[in-house]
Amino acid sequence: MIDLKTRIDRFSDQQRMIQESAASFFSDAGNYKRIRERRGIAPGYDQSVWKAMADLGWLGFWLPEKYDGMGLGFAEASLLLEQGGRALAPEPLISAALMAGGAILHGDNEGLKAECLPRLMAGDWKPALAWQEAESSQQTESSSVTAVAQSGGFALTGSKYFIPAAEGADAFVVAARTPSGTALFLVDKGSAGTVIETHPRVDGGFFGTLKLAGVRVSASRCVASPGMGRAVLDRVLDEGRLAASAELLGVMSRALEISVAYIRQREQFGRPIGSFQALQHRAVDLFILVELSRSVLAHGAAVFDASPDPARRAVAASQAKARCSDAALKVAKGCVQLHGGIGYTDECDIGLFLKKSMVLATWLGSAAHHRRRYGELVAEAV
Amino acid sequence: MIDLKTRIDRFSDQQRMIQESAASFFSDAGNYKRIRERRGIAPGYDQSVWKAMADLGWLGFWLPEKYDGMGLGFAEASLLLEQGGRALAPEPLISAALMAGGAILHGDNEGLKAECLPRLMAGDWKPALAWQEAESSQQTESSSVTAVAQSGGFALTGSKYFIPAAEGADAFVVAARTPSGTALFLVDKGSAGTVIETHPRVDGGFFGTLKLAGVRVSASRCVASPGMGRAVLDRVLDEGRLAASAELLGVMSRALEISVAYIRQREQFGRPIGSFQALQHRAVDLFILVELSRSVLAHGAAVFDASPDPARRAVAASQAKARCSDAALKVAKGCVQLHGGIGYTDECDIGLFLKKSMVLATWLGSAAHHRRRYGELVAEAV
Amino acid sequence: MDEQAFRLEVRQWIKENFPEEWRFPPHRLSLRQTETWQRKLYEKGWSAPNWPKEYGGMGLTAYQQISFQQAFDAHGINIAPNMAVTMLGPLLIRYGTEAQKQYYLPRILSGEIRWCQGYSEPGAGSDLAGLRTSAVLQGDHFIVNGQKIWTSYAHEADMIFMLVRTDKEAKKQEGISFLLGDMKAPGITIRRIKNLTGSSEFCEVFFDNVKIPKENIVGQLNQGWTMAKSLLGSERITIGSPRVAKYPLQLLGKLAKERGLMENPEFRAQYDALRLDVADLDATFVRFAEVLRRGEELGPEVSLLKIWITETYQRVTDLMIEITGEAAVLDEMLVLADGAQVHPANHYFASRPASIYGGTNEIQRNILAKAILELPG
Amino acid sequence: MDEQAFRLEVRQWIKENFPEEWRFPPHRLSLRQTETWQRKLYEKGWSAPNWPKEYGGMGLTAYQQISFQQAFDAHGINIAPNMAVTMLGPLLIRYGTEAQKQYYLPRILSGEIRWCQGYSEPGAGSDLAGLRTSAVLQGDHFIVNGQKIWTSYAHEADMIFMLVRTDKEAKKQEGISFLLGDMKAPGITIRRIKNLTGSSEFCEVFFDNVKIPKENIVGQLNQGWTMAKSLLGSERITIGSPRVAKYPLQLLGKLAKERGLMENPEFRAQYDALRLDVADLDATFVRFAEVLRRGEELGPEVSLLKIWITETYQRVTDLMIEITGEAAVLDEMLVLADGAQVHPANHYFASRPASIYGGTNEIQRNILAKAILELPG
Repeated sequence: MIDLKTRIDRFSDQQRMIQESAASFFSDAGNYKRIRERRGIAPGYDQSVWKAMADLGWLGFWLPEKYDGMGLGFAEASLLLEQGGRALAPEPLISAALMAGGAILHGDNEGLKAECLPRLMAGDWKPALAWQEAESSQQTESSSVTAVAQSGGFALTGSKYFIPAAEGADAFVVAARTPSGTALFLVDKGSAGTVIETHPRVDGGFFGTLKLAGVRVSASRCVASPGMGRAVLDRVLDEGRLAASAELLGVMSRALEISVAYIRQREQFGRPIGSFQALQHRAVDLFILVELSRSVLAHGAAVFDASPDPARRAVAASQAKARCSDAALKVAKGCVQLHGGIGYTDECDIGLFLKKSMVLATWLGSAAHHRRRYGELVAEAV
Repeated sequence: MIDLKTRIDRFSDQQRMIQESAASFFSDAGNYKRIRERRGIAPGYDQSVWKAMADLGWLGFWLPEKYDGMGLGFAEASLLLEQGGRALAPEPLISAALMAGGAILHGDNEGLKAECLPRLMAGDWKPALAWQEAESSQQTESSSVTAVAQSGGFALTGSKYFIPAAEGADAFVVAARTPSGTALFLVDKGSAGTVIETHPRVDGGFFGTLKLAGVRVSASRCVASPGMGRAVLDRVLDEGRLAASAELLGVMSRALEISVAYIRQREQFGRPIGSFQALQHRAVDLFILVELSRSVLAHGAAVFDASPDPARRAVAASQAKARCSDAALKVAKGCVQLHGGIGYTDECDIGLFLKKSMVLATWLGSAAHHRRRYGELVAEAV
Repeated sequence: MDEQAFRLEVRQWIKENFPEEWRFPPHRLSLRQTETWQRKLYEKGWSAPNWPKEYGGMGLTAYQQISFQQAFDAHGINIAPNMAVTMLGPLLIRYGTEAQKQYYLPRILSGEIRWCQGYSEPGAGSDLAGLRTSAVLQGDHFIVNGQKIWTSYAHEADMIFMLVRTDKEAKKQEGISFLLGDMKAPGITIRRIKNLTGSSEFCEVFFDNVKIPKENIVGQLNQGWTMAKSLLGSERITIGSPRVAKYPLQLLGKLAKERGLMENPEFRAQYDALRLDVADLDATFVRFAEVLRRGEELGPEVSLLKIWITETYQRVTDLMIEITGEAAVLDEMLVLADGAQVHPANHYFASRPASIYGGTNEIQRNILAKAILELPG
Repeated sequence: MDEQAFRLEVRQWIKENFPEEWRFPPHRLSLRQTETWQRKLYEKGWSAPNWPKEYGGMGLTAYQQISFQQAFDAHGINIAPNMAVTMLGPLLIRYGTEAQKQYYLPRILSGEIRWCQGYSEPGAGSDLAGLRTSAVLQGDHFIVNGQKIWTSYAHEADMIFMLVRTDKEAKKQEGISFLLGDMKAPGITIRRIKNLTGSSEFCEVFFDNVKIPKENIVGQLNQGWTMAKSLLGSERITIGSPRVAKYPLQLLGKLAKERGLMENPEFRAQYDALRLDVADLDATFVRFAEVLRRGEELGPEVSLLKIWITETYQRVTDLMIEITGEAAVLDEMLVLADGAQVHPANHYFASRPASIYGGTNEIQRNILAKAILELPG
């Protein structure tokens, strides 16, 4: 199978380098055997791989150089994330580093930035972002979780759901409602009044629920001041959506490669099944979805790199997440079908891709959600 | 192509007879050349064919024997109508006879029944049903067309749209709002205060608009008394939907036959294009839609023949119309594609099937409308 | 008894007899797991709705079988189909010796002998006629060597009905026979295959010089393919049964109701379309089942049921995943208000191979194209 | 000039110069019909956005071409594409002799010579290389005999660029040449073909001993297939241009707005999905157009644009028909509030052959399967 990316797209030297080093890193980290073995085991990823990523500076791929980060543009970062997707890497680069870390970066607490960001980059400390208050909701104005002012700080009460990498997190960036609007707070793991429940996911990872019962947070642990939280959340969520789209692209493109290779060699009726026109056309339809996803991601990265304007980024993020979520599920399902019976067995790698696609496609808003959001955001040309 | 109807279904002697005589009648009436030649010429169908149908007693296929009708069950009638669909026959068997005539039959004016039904059956007089008040609306409680009581009668005002075979109709059965609910009135063609506009349709037929400006109708021309009109309309509309489904089945099954025959003989790359798996599978998908339609129609006819219960009939009519409308459009479009470039030319018959499908699929409620209606009518088993 | 009364009786009896804790189960239950219930059905005379009365079946018409089955579905009964009832029984009735009928049919009904099916092989999936498991007649026994795959519940079965190659020289289809083997026979090894839902209904079965008595052949030597085809017909009508999609559709409805989606026009458009897809399949199923009731055989046309229902089933689980949001990717049961348990992801996974088993849907479309549309090869 | 300023200039200029009565026309307008406008474009230097500046083109980048085109679409300009600009020009620039470039390129730009394209034949549609129209060199002329079909606007054209068979003995692809012929030459007969919309853009062109001067060959004798393929590439990127679906999408939006459907969630789900299908194609188109801008050729991968946009286009017109209700089956213009006219049925019809022209979508999928996915034959 010819890679259209190498066939028609052109990359800078830096981009090629990032791509190659990521590909080789993930292949060194172990093949799908590693993924298989870690399934269902807390925290849902390899601490050693995380550390190795830190050594390469990747945990700060999104951080500006003034914080010693790599300060990659999204065009470059998405190449890195795509490789992670191809490898089905479970490490929480997006949720912990880009999103939870990003919330600290884009907040207004310089003290916390100085304290947390270097530790995060070093791989010694991991935050998780606890923002979601209801299933299928992408609402960033906190409502059910409240922060009530108390002497020198706040008391947080309520529950946050679907937190990736909650197991293994050292602290939570929690969004909560104050009378002046949403604020973000840093709540350390094990703080009095917190309970963490973890729920196993089909891909072998976990979602956490964080329950807060009057949890005391001092004012100095306020990541983003009241009223500012929503904008910070919107920013990191849209960045997360674009990043998740890049991972999805990696997942689907690798799934298709594996499947095309399979139908080239699997024989029935005395010939490779990939010689049957019906399977060829099915594979082509999946290929088209992969390439649309690649295009939309490139477009999204260009928009993000051109401007921090939240309105333009929201459109680009929804466009990318809508296509990549939809395409990844269709591609993964189609690939299972291309594999025939063996595709339904746990022994066959293709199922890992389906499960990963489901998780990423659903997380941060489904395709349907983002089509709706795009529809609301973009005035018709009519 | 093997006909699944003859392969797995079984028919009574009477059913076989009806089927065969209808097939031979429509083939005698002229092939698609006749359809082609009548396109765009008022009234949109052949008066001579209509007369010939009358001679066979078909105009009363739906009329009970006490009115000298054939009194066919829907299981039988749908076989007749299916043949009409296969022939793309434009004669208004459904709209004029079954529906407008049926409105008179199911109304409460015995005088009108005695006066009109024999003339209708004889082919000497044709009514049209004027009930629809807005595009895409299947509302049977009249609202914008009103009947105001006047000495010894009513004055009708308002407009009715999308009346099939309005050209050529001798009278209109008009639904209008009275203070006691919807009533039906018989308005003769050319009555003072009426204007008929005709609009050409893509299939070469016409839809009429009937404009009424204080049209005087005597009480003796009231087809269904105030308050009764809606139930009569609902009945004939659901009968019309089932009947239109039968026609749609005929249209799509013949379109598929023609197309399968075409791809068997058309050669490209030195072999019949019907030997390519992609086209085979496309044809199979259309075949499945045809057979689903046939099943749902048989089911609907059985429901109608078992009971006059409007609630059960409404469900069966919507189920049939939803499937047959959707299937016919998909089949006709797919058949155009199977024909390649030639399918887009006016010279090729397949386009006639697409156009007929569009008209029948849209008339009396689209697939989407009837899926919605079915959803509202049938309580979930949950 | 009129149909309405019978329907009510069935519902009532199920309600009184089916163990409450098995309703809407997280995974499909096996026949072994539900032995007490199978026994009750047997004692009631309800083991084999599709068999003629003379063989202890209920002799129901097609319509009646469907409405009978609906009562089970509606009650949240989800038990693996008894393939000995749906497939082996009708085949024995038609092709079996008197002795085979006398011995096996009552034991199928009573559940005394549980069966599994040995058709597919690693190299013979869609190309079933390419099977290579061999049976060589030596004295009074066939000696069987080879491997079967996708054998559901082999680990719970007493016997296997299977296709074997008895003539290696003949053309693919002409050297195949149909045997009944004892699963406890020496030389049989079973390996369970874990699937995407984490359960292991499927097995691989290995045969290493396994002896099967020669009287355990059904039909004539080397004539197994004809029967296999007829059996595939029955299998396709089983796989094509509307219930395949009805059960998940019902769960979809429950999930949607809890999520307040019944008034959401976007959801309703999809949901009602699916309900009609299933209802229309019902109407189609009736036409096909009528053929069987008339005592005739179904031909290649049955493939259309299989295609339609399996693809509908997949659309149902697609929508189920979509409306369940993040909870859809949890490997956990969702407990609904009425106590029913749903694992949306597992339904989603389980629907995937539906378009593969019993001949992939591509194969089914090839069959229809050639045998019904008579398109050239 | 920066892009934003240029965009504004374009919009302004179109607004001031495009005849109001031609906006959102009932049928696509032809180049001849819009001659005055073509002239204005030429004088402005805007005839050929895709050509290099040295040949009188605008030398726009891919991004710029798209945004340039958008301004036209948004204004409701619907004119048949100038295939001499999109296809012939780039081919002449690459393969033409100096004399051909000097003579034809300026005349393409100015519109002095209008062109049609002679590729397909009744027996050579998808199998284009099977073409049989022959050209035999006799002295200074080729003598052409045969028939072309689907030649758009042949009746309005001054010249034709065409593929002919110049070696009957060679393998299919190796005996084809590329000629430029005069449509007024003796021996040419044109028959217009009415299509489902009732209009007759397409023609059949019959050649009966038609003389074409031998210097009118482009490229080498019998080397036409290479160029044809490259041309097919350009054709596919033209057919794959997002505007194919954008214009009807815009009309769909107008219709929906008038029908109050913008707040209808069921409609919106479909409409927004279509908008994204087009937006994502935009993003994909940019990647492909970049290749051309780099001066490289597009290969078989361009088929994906063609498949996606034509099938999106059909989904747009499907929805257009659905929301227009009974009015959708009238053979009449609907006049919208802003004066735009729409004939939904004709858009529906016109979208059907989109998946056929320029190689059916089945052929495009075969190409991708073999050339890109490298699946076996």
